[in-house]
Amino acid sequence: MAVVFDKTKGLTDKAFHYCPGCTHGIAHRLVAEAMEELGVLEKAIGVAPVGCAVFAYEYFNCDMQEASHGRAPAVATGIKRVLPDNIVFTYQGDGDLASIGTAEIIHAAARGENITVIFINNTTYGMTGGQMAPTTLVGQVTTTSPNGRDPMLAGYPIKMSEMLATIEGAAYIERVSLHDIKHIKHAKKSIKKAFENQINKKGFSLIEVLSTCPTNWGVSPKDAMLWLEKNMIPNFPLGVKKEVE
Amino acid sequence: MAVVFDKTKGLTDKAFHYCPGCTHGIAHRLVAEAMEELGVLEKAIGVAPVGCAVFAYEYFNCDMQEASHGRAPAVATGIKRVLPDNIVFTYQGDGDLASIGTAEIIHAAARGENITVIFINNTTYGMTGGQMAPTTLVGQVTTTSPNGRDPMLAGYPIKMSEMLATIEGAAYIERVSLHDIKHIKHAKKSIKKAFENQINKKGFSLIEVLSTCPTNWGVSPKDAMLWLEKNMIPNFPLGVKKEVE
Amino acid sequence: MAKVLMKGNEAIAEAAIQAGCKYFFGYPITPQNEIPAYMAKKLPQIGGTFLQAESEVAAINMVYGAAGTGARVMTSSSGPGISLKQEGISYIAGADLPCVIVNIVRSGPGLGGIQPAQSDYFQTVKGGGHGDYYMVVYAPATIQEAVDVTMEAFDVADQYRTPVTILGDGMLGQMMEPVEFKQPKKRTLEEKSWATTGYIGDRPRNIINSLYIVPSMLEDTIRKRFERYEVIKKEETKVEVYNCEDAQIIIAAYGTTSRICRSVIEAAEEIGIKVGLIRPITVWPFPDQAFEEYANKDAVKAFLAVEMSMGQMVEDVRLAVNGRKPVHFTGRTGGMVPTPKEILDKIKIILEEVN
Amino acid sequence: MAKVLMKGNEAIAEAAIQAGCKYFFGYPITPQNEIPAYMAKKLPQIGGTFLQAESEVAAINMVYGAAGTGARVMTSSSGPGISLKQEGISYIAGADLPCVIVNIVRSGPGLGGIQPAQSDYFQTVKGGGHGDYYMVVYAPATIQEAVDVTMEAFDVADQYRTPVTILGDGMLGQMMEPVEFKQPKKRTLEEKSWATTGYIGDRPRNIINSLYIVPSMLEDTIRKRFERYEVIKKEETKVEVYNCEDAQIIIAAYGTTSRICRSVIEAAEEIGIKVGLIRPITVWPFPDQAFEEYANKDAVKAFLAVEMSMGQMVEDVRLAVNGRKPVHFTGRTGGMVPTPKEILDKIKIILEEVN
Amino acid sequence: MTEQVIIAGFGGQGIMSIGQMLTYAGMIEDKNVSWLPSYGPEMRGGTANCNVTVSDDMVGSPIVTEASAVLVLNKPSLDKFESFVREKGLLIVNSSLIDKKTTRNDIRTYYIPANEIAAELGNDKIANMVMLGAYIELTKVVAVDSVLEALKKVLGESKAGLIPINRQALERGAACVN
Amino acid sequence: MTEQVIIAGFGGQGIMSIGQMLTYAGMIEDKNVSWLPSYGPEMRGGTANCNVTVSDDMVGSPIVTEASAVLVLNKPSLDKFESFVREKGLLIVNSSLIDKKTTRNDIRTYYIPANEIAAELGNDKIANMVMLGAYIELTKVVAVDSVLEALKKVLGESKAGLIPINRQALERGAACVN
Amino acid sequence: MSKVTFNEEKCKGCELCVSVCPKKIIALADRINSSGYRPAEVKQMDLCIGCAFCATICPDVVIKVEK
Amino acid sequence: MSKVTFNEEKCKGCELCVSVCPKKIIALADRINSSGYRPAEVKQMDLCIGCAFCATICPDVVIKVEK
Ligand SMILES: Cc1ncc(C[n+]2csc(CCOP(=O)(O)OP(=O)(O)O)c2C)c(N)n1
Ligand SMILES: Cc1ncc(C[n+]2csc(CCOP(=O)(O)OP(=O)(O)O)c2C)c(N)n1
Ligand code: SF4
Ligand code: SF4
Ligand code: SF4
Ligand code: SF4
Ligand code: SF4
Ligand code: SF4
Ligand SMILES: [Mg+2]
Ligand SMILES: [Mg+2]
Repeated sequence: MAVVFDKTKGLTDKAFHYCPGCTHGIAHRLVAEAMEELGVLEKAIGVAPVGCAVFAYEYFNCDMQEASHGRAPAVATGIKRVLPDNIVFTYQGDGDLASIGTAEIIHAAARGENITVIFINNTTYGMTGGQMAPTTLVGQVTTTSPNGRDPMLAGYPIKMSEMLATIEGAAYIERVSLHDIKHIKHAKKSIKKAFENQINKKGFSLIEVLSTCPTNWGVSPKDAMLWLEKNMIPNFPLGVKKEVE
Repeated sequence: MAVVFDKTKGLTDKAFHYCPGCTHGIAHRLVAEAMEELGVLEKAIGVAPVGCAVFAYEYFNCDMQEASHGRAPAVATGIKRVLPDNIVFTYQGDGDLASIGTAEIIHAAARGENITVIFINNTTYGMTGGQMAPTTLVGQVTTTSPNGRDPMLAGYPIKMSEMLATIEGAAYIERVSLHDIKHIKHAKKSIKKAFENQINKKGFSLIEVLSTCPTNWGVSPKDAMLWLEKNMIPNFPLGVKKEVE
Repeated sequence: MAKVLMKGNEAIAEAAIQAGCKYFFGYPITPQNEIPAYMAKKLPQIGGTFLQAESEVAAINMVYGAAGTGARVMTSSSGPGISLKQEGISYIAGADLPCVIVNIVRSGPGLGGIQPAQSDYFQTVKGGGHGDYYMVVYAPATIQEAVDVTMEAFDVADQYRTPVTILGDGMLGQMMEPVEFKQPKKRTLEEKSWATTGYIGDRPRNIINSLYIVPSMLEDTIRKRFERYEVIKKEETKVEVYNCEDAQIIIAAYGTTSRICRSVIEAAEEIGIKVGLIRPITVWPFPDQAFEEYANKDAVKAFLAVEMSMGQMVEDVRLAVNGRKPVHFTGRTGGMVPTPKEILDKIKIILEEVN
Repeated sequence: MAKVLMKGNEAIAEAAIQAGCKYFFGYPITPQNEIPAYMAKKLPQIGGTFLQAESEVAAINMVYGAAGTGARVMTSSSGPGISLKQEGISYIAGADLPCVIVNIVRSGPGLGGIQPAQSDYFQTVKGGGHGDYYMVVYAPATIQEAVDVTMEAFDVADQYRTPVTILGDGMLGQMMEPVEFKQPKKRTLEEKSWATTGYIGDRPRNIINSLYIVPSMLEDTIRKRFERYEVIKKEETKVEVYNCEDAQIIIAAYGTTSRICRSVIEAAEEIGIKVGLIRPITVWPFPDQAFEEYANKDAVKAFLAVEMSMGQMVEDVRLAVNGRKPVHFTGRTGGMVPTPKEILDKIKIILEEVN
Repeated sequence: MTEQVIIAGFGGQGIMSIGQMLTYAGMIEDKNVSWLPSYGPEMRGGTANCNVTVSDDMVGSPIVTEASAVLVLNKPSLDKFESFVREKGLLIVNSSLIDKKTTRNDIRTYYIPANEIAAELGNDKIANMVMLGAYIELTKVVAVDSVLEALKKVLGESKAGLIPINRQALERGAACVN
Repeated sequence: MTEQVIIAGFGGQGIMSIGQMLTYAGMIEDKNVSWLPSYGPEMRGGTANCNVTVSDDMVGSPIVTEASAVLVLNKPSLDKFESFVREKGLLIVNSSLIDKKTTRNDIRTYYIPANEIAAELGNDKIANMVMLGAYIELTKVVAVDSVLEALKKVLGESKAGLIPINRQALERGAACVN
Repeated sequence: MSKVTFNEEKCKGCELCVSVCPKKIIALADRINSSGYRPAEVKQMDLCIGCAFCATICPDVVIKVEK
Repeated sequence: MSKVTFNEEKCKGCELCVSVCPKKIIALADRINSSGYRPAEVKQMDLCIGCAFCATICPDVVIKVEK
């Protein structure tokens, strides 16, 4: 009997601490598989964020650095400038990347930093108990938008990928989703390409991954997938936002 | 004899500390004239940056706050949330707004903060002696790009206006120039509109003003105007980038 | 008003609102998240504004802007977030702006942990930001006290035009106790004629600023501020002295740690050791006098500072005691909490050394 | 090598390069701009990298990343910029990463001014960031010394896996003096087996991290770090004791201020007053012993701390002297520099009081 | 009288809420009280516990290191907190989920099939109240009525309909130790 | 010998460079030296000044508060620094741009028409060297040759052609005080 | 025939695998693992087509699929 | 006829007014103001058309134009 599917060597044996059904786990696996398949695990250095993925350094089976909140792109820059031939990636949430770390991600892109960024957009601050994120949808209830996000008060959700696509230094920006098998498979391909770009020294690549937070959305994992499809995708259209040949 | 041109009441009598021929002075005057003409001086609260315009609080003839480097949009937000009927504006350089203050300007825009932002792009850090700015042109020599800005090392100049135009909360974004009479007159109109928008509660307005720094560019004021026209405008195309009706 | 059972964080938020705080700018971080959540719910109901900033840096600068208009405004954070606010705090101090900052301390350095700690004492009390300045710092030990000092903090901030910090810790923020909300004693506060509210023509332009390019002018503003600090030291120092008469050993402890030390006092009593407690309620200004007074007593053999840190406040105790008696230290760090037994053991050792 | 005339800032930059620093991440701020400018010119020539970060926050985090690969890396800043770096510095300390931070102090608080000051002493020495940690802090008085300690700083950082700060001031950064570049005494440094350089399969994965969610583990790492601090105190404390034999008054001063105090010593001598100088070269670890030694001498009537601040290091002097002798303070702030005359006048007053 | 209690179990077993209920009840009876949760990033799914103090005197440390009583609702909690019971103290074990027995014989231990009883009452979620009932019966630290009043405040008037079943749970718990 | 000099004028008058030249020359002669600029955000157009110490002993404070000599190249600088000259010290005034006379008579003052001389030499920019020439002649703190050697280092070999005119300027300055 | 194995101790009972199995053969077990979750299991292995949908969506890398 | 007045003490001699005057009638004076700059002045006021280009470009608000 042939193995159709087994845990990638890109992950350690440590069990994830994520909530049941949280798609952070899927995203981890895809990144790890991509690295394993490209044979770059041994020269990869990952940068974990502050957010639910803070323990990513325990899961990815490669050298890791744990960055302060939002600064993963700066940390990755520090690493990559010393070790330009290694593979450097960051894994960041929407609070991390689109809020406190806005300047760092934009300037890493502007410098055309040859790194790979995995951006997990789950429309909320999972780790700290479900506050509003820059990507929280209009009307979405969070602990800091208890009456639903009001654009008059808190503005509209930011479309990071579209914004980053305006930057000359960005080589590849795509938004993908993890809400069903088909999209998971596509996400895998995109993530892999984002690493290939780095190997081929194409510059800054970022994959925005629409992801769920069943805990803070207050729904079952399955319903979270449906919520993502129905509410997030219309607000965050999937697809390649920029690709430099 | 009729007065064709005289100093606006929007400026105090204090002499500018700017270098000879620096267009910061022109920008100041236009902002002050716009406020005087709109009759908002008495309810205006300006926010000065850290940069050559740090002393703006001595020049604009209205209440002023001096913000820390890059944080003027956050300071303006704090003011505007308490005093929504006052007129709040920031005046910021490219180091201030496009580098250290990237997150603050983007999120002020994203919140649709009803403020007016005057963004002086002179492709360099004037105040600190001419370092590279995010808007420094490729090949441009500065004290921190002594061999000219190398995109392989330091990336490409950021087009803030184009980037901010992707943000839903932004109501009006235009890039203007001060290099000749015609453009100065147009800049005045745009700046005035940016204040009118605030009066009409249209939300976030930003005018990017292409400006000179003869001192750090190492050219005469007149040549600086020519350099701006010839080198900056092709890189930073003038015009309205976004306008919400 | 009847007592209500509240989480420390929520009680602090409610106290701020009752003290007239209408604006809050913050950014999430454990263990203080209940403060912004409470503010998000309550402030809109009273015509105030809660805004989640894009970062702590933005939050503290929003506070600067709002404080500059004369509004009562607050922010709260912990550890890494407070570090990011240091530039802004220094600016607020330098521009003489009143505001209240809540620091629900977690363990550090770095990302550290989210369990309670007192290892941000130096940062808070000696000035984590650049330049010559201090803040008034309250270190409440119970939720009731947290409520009381929070309400007072807004008055003190306004009266002296200074930032005031409420220095709690994760335990104080997360636990529940019954509290009552009582207005503090009324102070006569000057109108904020310096605030930037729009220049109506009937007063000179107002400028909020901390830049003075002429050194002598900057020095003048700093010296004036330090004169105000002297008044604060005289008028606003708060301390609880407990069981110190005839005490052989006096414990110095603040915040939740002081509550653990109280249990030690009873336990010590049982085995015939007289232990007292000096509990700074303001850690800046530090209650030097209380320490000086007991340092001069013969009965007192030694002082023992107990902290959830590697020893920070102990320096202020040493400075106050100034060599008159030995000053010892014991503490736990990293989110570990000292147990009464550990402290008592330390006391026994000290007494043995002394005798 | 022959002496060359160099600006302090440039000399520090050159010293770093000669010490093997190949990476620099910074952000412009007066009065340290010559450091990044020098690095921008020189580093590419030796195969290193200079990068102007988008902010001080980004810069210190780039330093974190680069230091985590084991590279020798430096950043520099002043006042507001150093405040913004506090979170990053705390992370670097918490992750045990070696790096060198240059702080060319300007006057504060807030935007303050750009003239020289020493008012960031507390921030630098007591830990401006959150949590329990210290840094080694050198406070050179001449450009030659700045060069020497900068070169040593990289070794010390590597040996103890700690950030090291060079605490200068605007004057030291901007002035020119002749300097010579000499390699410091050779140390045996361990290989950086902890560095994240890519996991080649022949060693366990390396992780750079400061998060320990289990308090006892966090406490362990902190205690181990503090054990290293004890070694640093023993091995790396540096101080200059000048003219202290038979001194009646001993001045404590560091950095450029100490040079002004030297002039005072001569002037005092002329009018028959014997003044000594204890000059901490490391302000952390602080040279307690030197002070203790002289505090015990009968000839010494008092200590006088002189600073360009409202009085910060004076606390460390008091802690070291521990009540054995009076400790006085005089200083200027806001960019003002104390004059020899002011200091001498203060000495006369102290002596009168004593007699 | 000073009761210092540790309540521990899985997240979702209602650990925090019976702790709060007990605290609230103490306050209603004008006692000095405090409630201290354990908090952490792994609250979800992981273990949860809280410390409650109910006392006639001022509450010193809200941390319970030597508990007058420990209530454990799952096995990891028994392992972790068994040793916290002070000599002669009380250990109450949810025997529905914990098959292990305590190894200590210097304390008083009670085994309550809390989940079975809750199931019998038709609501799986009130196993926690069964445990609380047993504890209150053994210590009389607060009256059952005070707990129910606290419950009313916590649930809000609209859910007053749940009071009877909670009262039953408390009583069934009490019955187990009589 | 310890010379403590203040040199002051408009930005652009070459204040900083003659200060550096003097310092460099001192170093060449193996003396202890230091150079301290005033720095500020208003360097451009505003006034500029620097402090130079050249000494046989170790340099203490690099700040000159009691100057052995003050060289002023414009009027605001005379107003500001006149009082810094110590008793019996030296004040050298650029009389081309300063019509005022000093009010002090406890010092030695020289008036040098530096700009006129520079113009005569055909290079407006070397008025500063004329001033320096006068100062060196009066104090002999360093040799003219050392200054010229310093100049060579500063200008670089390529601009060695400028040496003769600078020598002339130094000499003309010296001549004024002979 | 295909074989699907579950690393039960890692399963969190999220039921995502249940929801995507085209054959509807996965369900949660009655037992509880040491983290307190009811793990998923395949009820009729013989119906399994080895599509690995379950493994693809499982966030906790619980599932191994052989064919 | 038009009249152009210069607030000489504020002028920095940048010559931007000189460069835009359509009549080429502005030039720097020989005197020096107290900041050390040679101020601009109109050499032939009678040629001035009062277009205010000079004032529009002057960064230091030195110029007043009347017509
Ligand atoms: C400087 C700083 N600010 C705030 C925090 C607290 N914090 C931890 S995680 C987090 C948000 C995480 O949200 P996101 O990045 O969206 O990740 P998610 O948990 O949703 O995956 C915050 C604000 C921190 N650790 N450091
Ligand atoms: C936090 C902080 N970082 C750095 C500085 C130093 N600084 C002062 S002005 C400036 C740059 C100004 O450049 P820009 O915003 O482009 O304004 P310009 O001077 O060009 O008008 C910098 C980096 C500072 N004061 N504060
Ligand atoms: S809180 Fe949300 S994002 Fe975080 S692990 Fe749980 S489900 Fe995932
Ligand atoms: S340095 Fe440049 S931007 Fe600043 S005042 Fe001078 S010319 Fe203007
Ligand atoms: S492999 Fe396919 S058919 Fe088999 S159990 Fe998994 S999802 Fe169902
Ligand atoms: S998807 Fe994975 S974790 Fe979820 S129930 Fe299935 S096997 Fe368990
Ligand atoms: S108004 Fe016009 S014509 Fe007259 S001086 Fe000015 S630019 Fe020249
Ligand atoms: S433009 Fe203004 S400052 Fe410049 S020369 Fe003309 S008048 Fe003077
Ligand atoms: Mg998120
Ligand atoms: Mg600029």
